[in-house]
Amino acid sequence: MFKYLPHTTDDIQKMLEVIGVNNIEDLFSEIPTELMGQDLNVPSSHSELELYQRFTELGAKNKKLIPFVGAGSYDHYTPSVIRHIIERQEFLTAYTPYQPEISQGTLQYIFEYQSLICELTNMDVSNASMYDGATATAEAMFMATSNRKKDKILVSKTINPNIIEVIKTYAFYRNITVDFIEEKDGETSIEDFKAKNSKEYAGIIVQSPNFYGIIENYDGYREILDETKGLLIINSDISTYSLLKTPGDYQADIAVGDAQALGIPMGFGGPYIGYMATTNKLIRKLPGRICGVTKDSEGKRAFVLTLQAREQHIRREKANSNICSNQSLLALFVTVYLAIMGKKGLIEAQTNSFNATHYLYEEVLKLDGFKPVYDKPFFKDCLIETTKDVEAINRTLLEHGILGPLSLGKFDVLKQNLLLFSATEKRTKSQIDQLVSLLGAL
Amino acid sequence: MFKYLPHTTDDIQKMLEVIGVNNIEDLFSEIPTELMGQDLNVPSSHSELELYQRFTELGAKNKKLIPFVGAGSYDHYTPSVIRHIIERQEFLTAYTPYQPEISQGTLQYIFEYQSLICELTNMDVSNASMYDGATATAEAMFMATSNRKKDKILVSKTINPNIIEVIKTYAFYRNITVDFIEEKDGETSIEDFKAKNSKEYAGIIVQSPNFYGIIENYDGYREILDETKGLLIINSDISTYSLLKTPGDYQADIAVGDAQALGIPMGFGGPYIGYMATTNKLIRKLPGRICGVTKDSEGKRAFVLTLQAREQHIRREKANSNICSNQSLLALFVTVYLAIMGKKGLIEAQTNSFNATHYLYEEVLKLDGFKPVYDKPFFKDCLIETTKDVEAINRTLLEHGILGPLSLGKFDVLKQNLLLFSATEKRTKSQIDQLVSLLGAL
Amino acid sequence: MYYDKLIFEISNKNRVGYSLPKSEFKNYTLPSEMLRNKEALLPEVSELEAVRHYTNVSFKNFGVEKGFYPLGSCTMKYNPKINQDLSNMLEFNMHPYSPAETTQGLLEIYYETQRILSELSGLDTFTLNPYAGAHGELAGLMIMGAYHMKRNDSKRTKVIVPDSAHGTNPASATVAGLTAVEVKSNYDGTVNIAALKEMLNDEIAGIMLTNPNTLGIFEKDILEIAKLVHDAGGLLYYDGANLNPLLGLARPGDMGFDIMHINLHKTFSTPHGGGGPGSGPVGVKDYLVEFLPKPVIKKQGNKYYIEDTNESCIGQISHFYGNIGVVLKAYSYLLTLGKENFHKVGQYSVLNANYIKESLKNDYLLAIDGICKHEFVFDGLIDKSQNVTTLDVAKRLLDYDVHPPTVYFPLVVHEALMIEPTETESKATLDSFIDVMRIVAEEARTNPELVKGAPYNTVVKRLDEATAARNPIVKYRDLLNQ
Amino acid sequence: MYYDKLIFEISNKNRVGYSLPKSEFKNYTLPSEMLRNKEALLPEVSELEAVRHYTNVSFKNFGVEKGFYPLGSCTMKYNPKINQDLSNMLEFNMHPYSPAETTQGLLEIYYETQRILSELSGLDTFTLNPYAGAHGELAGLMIMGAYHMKRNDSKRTKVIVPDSAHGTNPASATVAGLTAVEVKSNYDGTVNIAALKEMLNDEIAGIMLTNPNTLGIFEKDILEIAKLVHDAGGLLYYDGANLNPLLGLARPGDMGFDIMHINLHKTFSTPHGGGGPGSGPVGVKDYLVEFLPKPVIKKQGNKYYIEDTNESCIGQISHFYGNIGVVLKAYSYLLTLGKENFHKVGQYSVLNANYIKESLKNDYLLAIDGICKHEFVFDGLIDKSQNVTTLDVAKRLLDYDVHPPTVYFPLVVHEALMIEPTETESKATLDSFIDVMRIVAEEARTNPELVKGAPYNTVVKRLDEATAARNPIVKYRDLLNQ
Ligand SMILES: Cc1ncc(COP(=O)(O)O)c(C=O)c1O
Ligand SMILES: Cc1ncc(COP(=O)(O)O)c(C=O)c1O
Repeated sequence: MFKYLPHTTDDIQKMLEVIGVNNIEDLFSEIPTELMGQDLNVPSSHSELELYQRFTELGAKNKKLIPFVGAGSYDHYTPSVIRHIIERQEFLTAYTPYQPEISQGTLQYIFEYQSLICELTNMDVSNASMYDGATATAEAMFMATSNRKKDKILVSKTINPNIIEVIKTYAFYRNITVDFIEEKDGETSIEDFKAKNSKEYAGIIVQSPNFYGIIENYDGYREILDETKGLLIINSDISTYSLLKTPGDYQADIAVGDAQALGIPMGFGGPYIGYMATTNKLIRKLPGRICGVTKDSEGKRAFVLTLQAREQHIRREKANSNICSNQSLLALFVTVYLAIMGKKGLIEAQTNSFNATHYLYEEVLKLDGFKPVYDKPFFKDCLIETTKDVEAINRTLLEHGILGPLSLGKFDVLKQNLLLFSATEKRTKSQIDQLVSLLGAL
Repeated sequence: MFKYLPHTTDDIQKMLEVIGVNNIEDLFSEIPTELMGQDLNVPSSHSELELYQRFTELGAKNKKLIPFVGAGSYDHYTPSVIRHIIERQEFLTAYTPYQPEISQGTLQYIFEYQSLICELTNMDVSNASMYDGATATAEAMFMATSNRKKDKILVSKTINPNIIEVIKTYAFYRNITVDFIEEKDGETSIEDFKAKNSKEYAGIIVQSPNFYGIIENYDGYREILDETKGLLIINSDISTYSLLKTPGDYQADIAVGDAQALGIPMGFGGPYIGYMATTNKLIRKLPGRICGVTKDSEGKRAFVLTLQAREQHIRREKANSNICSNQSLLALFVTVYLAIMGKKGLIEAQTNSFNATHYLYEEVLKLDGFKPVYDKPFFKDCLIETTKDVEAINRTLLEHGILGPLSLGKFDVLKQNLLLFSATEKRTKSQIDQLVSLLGAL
Repeated sequence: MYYDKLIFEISNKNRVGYSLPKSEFKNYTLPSEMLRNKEALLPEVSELEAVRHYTNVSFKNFGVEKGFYPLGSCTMKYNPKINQDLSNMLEFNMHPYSPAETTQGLLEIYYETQRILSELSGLDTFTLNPYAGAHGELAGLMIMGAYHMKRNDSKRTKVIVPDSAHGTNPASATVAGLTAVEVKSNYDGTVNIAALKEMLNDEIAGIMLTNPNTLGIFEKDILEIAKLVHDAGGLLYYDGANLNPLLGLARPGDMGFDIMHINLHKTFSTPHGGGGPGSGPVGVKDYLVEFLPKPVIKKQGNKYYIEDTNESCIGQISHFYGNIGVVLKAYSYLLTLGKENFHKVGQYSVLNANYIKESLKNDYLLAIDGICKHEFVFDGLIDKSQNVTTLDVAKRLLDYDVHPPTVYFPLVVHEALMIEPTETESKATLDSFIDVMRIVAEEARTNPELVKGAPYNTVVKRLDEATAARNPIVKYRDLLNQ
Repeated sequence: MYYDKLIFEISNKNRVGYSLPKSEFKNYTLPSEMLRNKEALLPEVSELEAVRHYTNVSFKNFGVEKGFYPLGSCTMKYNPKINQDLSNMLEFNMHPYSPAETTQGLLEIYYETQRILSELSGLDTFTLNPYAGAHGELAGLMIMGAYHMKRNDSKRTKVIVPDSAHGTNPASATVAGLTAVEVKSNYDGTVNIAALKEMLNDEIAGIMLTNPNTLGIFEKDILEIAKLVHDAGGLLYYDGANLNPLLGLARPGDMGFDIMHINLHKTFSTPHGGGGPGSGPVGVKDYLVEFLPKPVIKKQGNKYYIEDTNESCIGQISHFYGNIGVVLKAYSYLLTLGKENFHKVGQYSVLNANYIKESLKNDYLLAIDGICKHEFVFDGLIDKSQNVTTLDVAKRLLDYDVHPPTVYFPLVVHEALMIEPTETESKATLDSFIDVMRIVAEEARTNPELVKGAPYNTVVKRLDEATAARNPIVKYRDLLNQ
């Protein structure tokens, strides 16, 4: 007997009788025998004690590090209550809210989530979540090309290279041409944009704070795009809208990105959550699920999935997106995060991260062998050039339990000596001072 | 503003107005001013991050050890689901079930708990829990002296010395005389019992498996006590009743002890849970809460606290026990433990512990410098005498991350070289082999 | 649908919900006469069945995270999640016999918790060994007894306990071998000084007070009372089960109390768990420290150690060192509150009680007029013409998803409704409670039968408690044998 | 009482629920034109208010641990707690850019999970990067496309998808730049071989099949189909969202499939979370390994490393390495099941489905007769005289605390009621479901209006979905502006 399988031999016997077969094998008689009975090279069943043992060993093979890198995954503080709430079985083990009468819990938090995303981005409507910021951006591209009926898109080179990679993959197979806007002094070049923009393009995708952490300015973009009827798609780490100008302020058409920085653990890259918000005009082009308010037959306020005619389970091959399961529990995570942190706490966490990163920047630049790359306002990533041996830097830091900066050499061999640092509100002054003194001693 | 205190200045102002005072201080005007306003030397408020930091540092000041000692605290396996269930706010944050209509959850698990305790002990009725096995035993003494209207009790010397200490403390202040029955070959001496027993005594308290792990035999005790109308009180680690003869089998009057060994973490000694069960005859003498079955006004089966007239909140100074809060959540713990482990799992865990301890015993005795103390059947504690330096033994083991045996020198200087070992189902053969080889190398 | 099954009723022969590693040892045997002869009727369920069962059982409970829980004398404040998380850290799961050098973290927490409690209460040293409030009372009264015995003053066996005291007070006195004697109270439950003076003599071991008392009234003559009792050779015991009202504001030690206990599961927010585990630390003044129960956790230099050889102590009252798991949570809470917030706990808990009291005193009969502390008592409805009792009111509140106040305690108030909102509740919550209480009062006037028939929205309706007591069915086998 | 508040509606200016350490840094500034100009309307609540709010919101949901959840195609099996605990271990919370030498544990889990999936499925290598089933389909179809492109066979742009397929199948084809074409099915949803033969030509990139199909029927001619498609130059894609029925018994790889995805959030028991996060690993045969999306986790000797420079791969489809947190849970589940139990999952899930099917086929219209696999479809009630629809039946089940089956899918069955009990449910649970289904069928006969008016016992009654779609209110501000 096995703890997850309740049937006793007696149960099985009685059930087989009702079915009218002699043994379980009879239930598989149509399967060609040559397909059955492979011997599998798989581990044998682990009891809980053995499982704890195994995971403890595996855990010990990782090394805890204090990160001084962000680049799409930020070590922000996670309020303790979140796990307790999202692990309530009521939320954790429910399926997509297809039966609204017994899914008001899920539907309500989705509604709250959508409201919060709209507040932060200053947009009209948000969906119930996307996989991650990168795939959400690719989906935004599809939204734009489909809405504008164009098969070309402009993408700024200052976007996080991983996001660009995903955009390229999605574009390639769907026969969409991606053309790039050059960067200038660490920002998207508006001149290049003006030069390249044309009616052939469905719009432009930009990111701010961009990959280098630099806060870009999109004044004038709306006007440029209006001339060609192109859409403005702004990607951002949503947490930065606690302080920074929003897509709504820039009259963007689509706001998109990752919400990991709202307290979601780094978790080796996932699960995170992509968000996506747009204008009322484009609501019927928005992929994924949308929750709306309605009333029940007694007039009570209630929530339902709405505008489902957009989705794959109804439109099938005519759907513009294939997304089905998304990151619902992370939408709850983010919602509880914003409830707990609230208006003040979100700003405080991001301000502290901003200040910590700037302190780090100032202190590192005081050292020999480190100099600034761009002279632009940045948020919580910052780029520093070094004349020192990058491998040696990161090796030394690792020895001290520190995950050092990301060398842009990962994406461009010519940029080996450009280092992308980050510090969140979890980094103390003494940790930063230690980092600086280690760098100084090299 | 502080996260646990919701009042804004505005709230406070409005509330003060309703109350009709000017400021909060006015609510304390009757308190002599010389009592107010002490400057306290207490830590300042910790944010969650600082709190994690502090507890992480404190945790690092403990050293994880593999225990080879029991002696009242056993390192048994805890099924993973228990914590998830007992931490549901519905259970965790509720008070004593004084309003049964909204406390059927608590009441039902108490009823299940009582049923399980009765099954394991073979007794008629159990209460809803006591603090720990030691205090439960002292309370059993009170039950006996009160029921028998005697102020003397017999206590076997083979009982765990900590339990004896608690019995003595409780007895002393309530003017009860404790007389001891000698041990013989590691067991309660029935001869000494026969010799000392008389009508002056309310009964006898014994323990099996006793402090040395030895399984005692109480055949004949009932008859001896019947002559003097004394009560038979048997203390035991309840987990051992999975296999061993029960208090009911011995026609005991009170079964009492600790249920920690039902998967409750060692937790540096608590919270554990004392259990207490008795016969129908003595039900009205049982301290603590008792849950019973009843019906609601519509005829539905339901649960209530019953026979409350025994308790302190009604009887006040005439109550025989002052217990109020007990270990309710641990009663749920034990109930879920027994549900998960079930008939088979409980026996398997205890059998494995029994076998592991016997293997350890056999292997250690093969070493030079170690010899048996008593030749009696034991359960999951075992006593071994050594000619080696006990301090050196434990120091060496500690260096290898092992918590070695308990030297009985802790309780009796003459017994310095008697070592009490234990192994549970969590101890692997390779761990025991390592222990043995370390002992052998000394 | 009403979930009515017992775990035994979903059990099925041979089903399992556990997993264990395969045994690596040979089977040793026991003499068969040592084995149990009747198989225990234990559940046999799969893991899902167990989880689903207890989840459904949980739905039948009301917890603090569902709604307002103004249960007087019980201090049902919010129990922060982080305390739970920290107390579950594996680093704290040590065997109690681990040597002190391997448990410095745990010992430091024990030591620091008692030290902070000392600061907050004005007593000099605490033991955290007692498992609950009543257990603390017992230990505290043993200390009182030991003190007099040591002074060869052992005819002091009487303890003065007011009639408004919690039931554990007189019961603890009895269990500690003392005799509880009642002192007359003033109308507001405070001690009648004249009556007290008359009682004080050389048989008095001491007095047990709750201050503010269970009616929520602060004993304003406390300094005089302390002097009187001390002058008569007695000691003062403070029932600090609930320390909320004076936290960070005034200290029992400064009032003249010699011994006290605190319920960590009230003031310091460790969850009640449906009736425990609690923790009832006992604090004493310097001259009583020697009597604290062993083992005692001490500090020397930077090292912590356990002492269990103290001769003059009252002895041992617990197997090990108390409910350490509860202490961990309380320590976490103490650090979170911190110097900046302790006094606000006192202030806001009192503010909240007074706000409710003033808002409802036109519908419910105030037992005692004037400012209360963290809780107060109504003597039922003002309008008693419809014979709607406190029990009826309580049951009707259930229909509005409010946990009722404590009822029929303290005993000195006939139709007592004892309300303690705690400081963690917002004005909005209090307002909605006030609304509900007013609605119920109105219902009692206009539709008394409705209130008397309540509750209606609960999973079970009013219960027949009398039959349960007459014919106790206290285990599953009793049901089988019916 | 119905809890109807939004977090915004309990918010109160200046209240806080968070705590942060005091900042140790000076304030740096930003040019004001970079700052947002409109304050976001975010909640301001205390920690208790937040916790109580979401606890009350949770009460409005139905989870697997409350009751039976036979939602067809969704595999709502028990989600073991231990998987949750292990995945929460802090040791796994690493930054994704931590060097491989510091993340060997995580990389080993990734690698081992894909290896076990390979064994179970008969495909050679898996990527765990896809975030969900549909994402896996997309990646898998990109691989199909890349394969043909590499062979300069790029006119192959059509994918054959049966009409009974899950909606994501044709949608994924479109998103992958392919064209979905439908193949005629036999009455039982299996592929009509003759029709297939006719469709196969040099424009066919491949075929997507679910086997057993969504009607629960195993494609018994699968070996022939595979040969036909392969001979025609196409590839076979297996929608293994649900691998339950054949787990440990028969393998898609052995049937001739070249590419597949698996939903860890179905077969491997990671919780659905109200609609994600999932994980949709994609497996391929050896000759397609080069196309797997980067980054790829590889093993050399005893060391694991990350490769992200592979030229021929389809590119990157995720920012990092997929939903690792979900993979951790699945790995735990895989180890728990182990060699001894995989095939029992297959057997019992099929046993359970057939047991329900046989027990209810006199009341509900069986879409296809005969043995099914892990799920099957009824075409509504047999007795349609009262016009009680599948939707009515589903809503009435809510009153009996059963989660309804999937309704109106697959589309090929008009009144589809798709039932998937899973292997973790006991006979007792199935029996009580069967009872309830029979009662509802009886009600439909004798009191059809009762069923049509259901549900009655839920927190809200039937909803007006049409108005919601006509006039979408999709955020709190819309409510404020109403
Ligand atoms: C005033 C007072 N004293 C003592 C106690 C007893 O505390 P415990 O239940 O922890 O034993 C309580 C709580 O019930 C109380 O409210
Ligand atoms: C057969 C089938 N294929 C594909 C999917 C899509 O999986 P996901 O929701 O994870 O994208 C599902 C689940 O909804 C399914 O049941």
